[in-house]
Amino acid sequence: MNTIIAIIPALPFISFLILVLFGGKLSRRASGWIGAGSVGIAALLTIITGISLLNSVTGEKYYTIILWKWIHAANLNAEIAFRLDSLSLIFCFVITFVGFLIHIYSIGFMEKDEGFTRFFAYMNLFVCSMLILVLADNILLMYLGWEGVGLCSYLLIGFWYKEPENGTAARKAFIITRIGDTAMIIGIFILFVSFGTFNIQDIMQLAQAKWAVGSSIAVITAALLLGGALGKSAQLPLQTWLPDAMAGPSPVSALIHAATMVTAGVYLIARTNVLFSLAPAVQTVIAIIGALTLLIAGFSALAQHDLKRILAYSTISQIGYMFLALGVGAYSAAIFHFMIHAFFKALLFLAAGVIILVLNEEHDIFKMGGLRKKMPAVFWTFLIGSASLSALPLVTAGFYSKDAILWFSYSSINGSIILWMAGVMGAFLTALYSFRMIFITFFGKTNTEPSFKAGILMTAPLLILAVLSLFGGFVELPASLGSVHLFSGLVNQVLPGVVIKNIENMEWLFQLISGVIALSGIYLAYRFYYRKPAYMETFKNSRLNHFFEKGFEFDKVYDTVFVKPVVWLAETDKKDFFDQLNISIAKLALLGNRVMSLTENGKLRWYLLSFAIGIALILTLMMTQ
Amino acid sequence: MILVYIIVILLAGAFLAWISGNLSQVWPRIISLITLSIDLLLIITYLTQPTPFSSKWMIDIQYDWITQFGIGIHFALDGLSLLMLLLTFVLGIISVLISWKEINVKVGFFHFNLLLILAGIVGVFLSLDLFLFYFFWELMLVPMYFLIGIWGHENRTKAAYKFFLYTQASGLLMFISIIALYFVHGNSTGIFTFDYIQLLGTHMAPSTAMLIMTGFLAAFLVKLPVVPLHNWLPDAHSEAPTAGSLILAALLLKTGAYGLFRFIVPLFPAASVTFAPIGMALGVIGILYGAKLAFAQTDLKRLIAYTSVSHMGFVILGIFSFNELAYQGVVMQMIAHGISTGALFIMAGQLTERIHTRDITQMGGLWEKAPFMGAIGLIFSMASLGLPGLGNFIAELLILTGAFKASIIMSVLACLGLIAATLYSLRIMQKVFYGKKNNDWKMNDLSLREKIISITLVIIIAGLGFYPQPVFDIAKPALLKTLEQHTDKTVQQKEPVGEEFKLKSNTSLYKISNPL
Amino acid sequence: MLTVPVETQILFAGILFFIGLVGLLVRRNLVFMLMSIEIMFNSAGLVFIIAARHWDQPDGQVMFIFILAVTAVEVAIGLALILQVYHHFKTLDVDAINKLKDDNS
Amino acid sequence: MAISGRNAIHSLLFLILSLLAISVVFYLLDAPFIAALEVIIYAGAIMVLFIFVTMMLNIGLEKKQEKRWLNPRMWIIPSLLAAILFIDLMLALRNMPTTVVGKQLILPKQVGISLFTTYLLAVEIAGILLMAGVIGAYHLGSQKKKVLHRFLIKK
Repeated sequence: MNTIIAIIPALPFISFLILVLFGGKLSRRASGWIGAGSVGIAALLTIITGISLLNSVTGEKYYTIILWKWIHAANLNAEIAFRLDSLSLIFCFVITFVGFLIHIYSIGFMEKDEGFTRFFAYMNLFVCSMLILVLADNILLMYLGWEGVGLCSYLLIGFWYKEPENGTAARKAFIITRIGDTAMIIGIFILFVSFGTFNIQDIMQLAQAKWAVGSSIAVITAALLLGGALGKSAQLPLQTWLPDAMAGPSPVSALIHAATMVTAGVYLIARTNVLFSLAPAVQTVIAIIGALTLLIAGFSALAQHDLKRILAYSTISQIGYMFLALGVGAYSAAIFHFMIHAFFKALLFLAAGVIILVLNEEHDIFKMGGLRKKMPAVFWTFLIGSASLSALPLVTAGFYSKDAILWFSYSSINGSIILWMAGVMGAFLTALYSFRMIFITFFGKTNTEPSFKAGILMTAPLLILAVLSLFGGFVELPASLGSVHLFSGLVNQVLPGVVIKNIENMEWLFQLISGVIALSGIYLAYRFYYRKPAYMETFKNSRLNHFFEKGFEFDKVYDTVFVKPVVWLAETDKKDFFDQLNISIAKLALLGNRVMSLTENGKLRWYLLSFAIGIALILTLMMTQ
Repeated sequence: MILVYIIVILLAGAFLAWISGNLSQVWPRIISLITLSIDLLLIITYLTQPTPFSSKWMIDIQYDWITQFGIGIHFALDGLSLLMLLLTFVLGIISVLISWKEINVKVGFFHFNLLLILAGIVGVFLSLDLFLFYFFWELMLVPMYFLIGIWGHENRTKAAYKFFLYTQASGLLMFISIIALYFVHGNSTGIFTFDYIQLLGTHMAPSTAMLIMTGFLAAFLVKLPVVPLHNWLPDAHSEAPTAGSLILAALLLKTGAYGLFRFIVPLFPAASVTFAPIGMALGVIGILYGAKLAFAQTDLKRLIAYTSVSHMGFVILGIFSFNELAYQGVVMQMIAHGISTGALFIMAGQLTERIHTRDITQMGGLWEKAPFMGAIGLIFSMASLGLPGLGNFIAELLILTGAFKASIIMSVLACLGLIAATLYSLRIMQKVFYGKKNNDWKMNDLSLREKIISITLVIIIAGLGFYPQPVFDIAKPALLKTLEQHTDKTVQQKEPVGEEFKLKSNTSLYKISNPL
Repeated sequence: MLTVPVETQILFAGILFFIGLVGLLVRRNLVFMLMSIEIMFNSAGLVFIIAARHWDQPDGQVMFIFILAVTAVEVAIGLALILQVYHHFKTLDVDAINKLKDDNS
Repeated sequence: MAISGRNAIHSLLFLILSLLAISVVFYLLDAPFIAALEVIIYAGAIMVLFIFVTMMLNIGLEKKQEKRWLNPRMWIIPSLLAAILFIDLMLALRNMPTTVVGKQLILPKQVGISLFTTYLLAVEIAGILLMAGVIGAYHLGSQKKKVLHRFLIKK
């Protein structure tokens, strides 16, 4: 079993190499299937490993393998080593399985694109990096995966490189996440300097042993790591790149910017939970950031009219939920929501991809409409995804995962009523914008005719994901509704369970409230966007709407506060003033030359005169002494 | 003897290439290729022998030269110089290959100069006699001057002149220092010698040491280059022919770093520690300022040149951190920077060859025309921004970690350089390969020869990123030897503030932490 | 025979010298300049003679003879040069003959 | 008058007068041999050379040009300089200790003896110098228009 976990990331990598080296010689079909197949096999292996991990009777609930010595310099040791425990297993499963579905979908989606092979190469590289990220045994290797996914994200956002905007978006994504990463690497330095190791498990043990709760070093380190997580997971204040990142192809948005990469921050925090529990202040900050992000992103999603941007803001908002859960210490709830979110958000993005594709690259939802009849399969799957997203009670997986977060945000020892209210507010917004999307896109009159019908390669993954979005939730049911704890049981092998306040168990009440809230959101969406669209027209033109649409103007603020000064700094002194300094020395010498050569005028009498003056001067000086 | 052979073969090859230049254009190329290959093979065969890496010097040979003045021919090889030699020959071969088509005038003389520079560089890496060292140090300059001045681009004369002035002036300062050291040592012990090993541990008054060190520093820091003295570099780089840029960036700059390692730190242990805060600050300034300027450039080769300034900032930062970790990082940085920046220069050269401009505002959308070149450019701009998995990351990681132990503030500031590196590296990709086509260039993708060059470099840089251990193993004894000089005289490092940082029992921790 | 003090004699030679100097500086005609130089030579010789007499040594006079030789050569060459210059420039104005000047500036 | 005159010939004649006067001074300074040499070589030979050249170049006719060149302002700085130097000289002489000197006639014989004993080498060198002067003057004077000296070749 141990070797298998090395094979899992190796498969997509091998496929990547094949596609890069022989991409030109392979047929499109072959390269597509190589790309998808490798991920498929990886998914299969993950499932096999997972089953064996679940069934393993020994006390050790993890597999680990050391491939080779990576860096052994002085006292710095890092291996290329993988470790699979239940947390990474869940991530691996989502990455490979959802990844596989998205690869299959992409074969259909990218069919006519000229960069077909390149696309699959990038996607495979991404899957590989992401697997390395979650499987890494030491934090350095994790950083490798971390940057690797960043690179792939950059490449894939800018996949259609001919449009300058795509390139700009890609660059923005890379730079913003890089800012977070730099904070993270500084945090890693502190960890290394303090503990002399990069191994995550050892760091956690040592941290527990050596650092006091709330000590400043723990807080600083946790905050720095959090910086990395914020950048990658597009949380406040580094969230601005994600909506722009929608410039990439839809499968990319589904895989990278919804299902996997953006949740790397969640993984990081869950993985290093010990550090965060040593820094309660940071944990509170995480919860607050999560709450704020989910609200801000929710409002922004409400005002977008680009289908993919709605989903992007929705992603930010949902990851906000995960952060909220992490902040209150409900790790299993966060991971659970991650998994369910991966299902339904991938589903939504893929469905949106189909819509956009068949409508000839039409992104504006107000130019769609009436698609329910035209593309029923997409409609139903999209509906399921939206329902799951807006946490329609009882029937959808999203309900269970989100409900757990909401409940813990109040009941956890770190929780509070304010966080809960923010969560509920967010849930309401979620329901509102998801069904706004549904009503505007699929109902009403048809504005644009679909150009062709999506093939089976594209619809099949949708169906599978739809099923998962509905029933994936049943692996973890709250105490009030059957009390199934398969998932949290698995996760809690590695993560601490949530510490509940000593209060009356009123979970059912909270569920009721959130259920009602979700339903009322849907109803309002129905009222405003379907029955009386005119009512919203006024809102649509308001300044507030514009403010929401621009994502609370973060971009503008950053532009003036950071981008412009940097550009200004770069533009001034372009010539490098040191150079000017040194040139000025040369110029001085030249000037000296000029002055001197003035005296050198070739006039004999002038020379004689200066000669005589010199003598007179010297003699006078001598005499007057 | 192998060391002497290496240099003699290079020199002989140089003259042969010159002479054969009269026969045809192809002969000099072949001769230089063969010469370099023989040298590379010599080194590799030496590597494959079971050699004692741990001993102080792997090879140490000494002949008398000018005995009256205590000048000898003293070559020695240790891990550090071995790595540098490998780098030199690999890049030497590549620079011959890339000029295969580019250089068409005075081919013989070109290769003569090329090999002479390489001989100078090799000599610098091997000499243990200060006089000999200086001789080789200057030997590099003149042919380089010709290389830029004859085969360069439009403003070549000025650039060559500037390059020569900077390096020559600083070299002279070093020479003064060498002579001063010679007399200081002679007066205190009665043995007048230029021999490095004997000069080690010369007792000097702190102020004297500082003065003499300044002379050495001047030469090395200009070569490196450190920020206020870096101006020759962008000019020289952008005007030189591709092979010239490659050698400048990949090898000539390394001689500066090598000098810091070999001479500054061991010869002036106390003075260098006094200088360390300034050195580190210079490094950080170099990193940030170089990055800032790189970001602003529109000339592709100038841009890359400034990235060199930025990357060399890491080297200085590492050297003045005085710990093994940082030193390993510096060695790694020297190699990785040699490869990655070299590759970027090669790419710039190939672009210039095709579209006859170096202005990135005129490029754009070239991926469509040359996807292979784009991929290579992508890999190396990623390397230059320090993407994990490529050699530069390992280097920067180790340097920053090492620097972190020495000074937190400097290290954190240097980390900002990582962000800045992202800015300029992506700018290369953005302006050159992405975006709309600004001009309808007629260009073709890389030829087979160019592909082979690029792929070799990619393999090396990725190899360094994933399996850098051999480099560490080879360099380790040499670095420890350098650090040894420190242990007696210096100072505990300024340990970072805060009790938590102090590793009281490093070893015991290590035992726990290593699950192996 | 002569009872004038040595200082006065030297002053006399000095006056002669300065007349030569002023002539040298003022005139622009090469011939005049050469003549001024002759005067200065003479005054220098005069000082030698004064010194010779002052210390009763023949060396001063020997020196004068040498000066005489040098003067003769100088005049010969100088005049030859003047001839050449006149042929070339058609003038004897020293200021016109500024070929020494660096053309670059 | 020798330096301020406008006519070259007149100036030269004044110069000869001055030389003769100096030769009288020599005589008074107990150096009759030198006085004789002065008259013979200076006033006789060298000045004749001057006059010869001046005549050859017809400089005597260029009075107007000389007048233009000799405007009064030209005199100021050189005279000032000369004055300063003269003052310096006086200052120098003032500090000199006045010594009584023996007055003895130095005969040509004494001069001749020291010339060919102590200063033999210098005499030979002077001879070589004269030789060089002769050759140089010949060389410069002879090639008039055919080949210019390379220093004078117009670029």
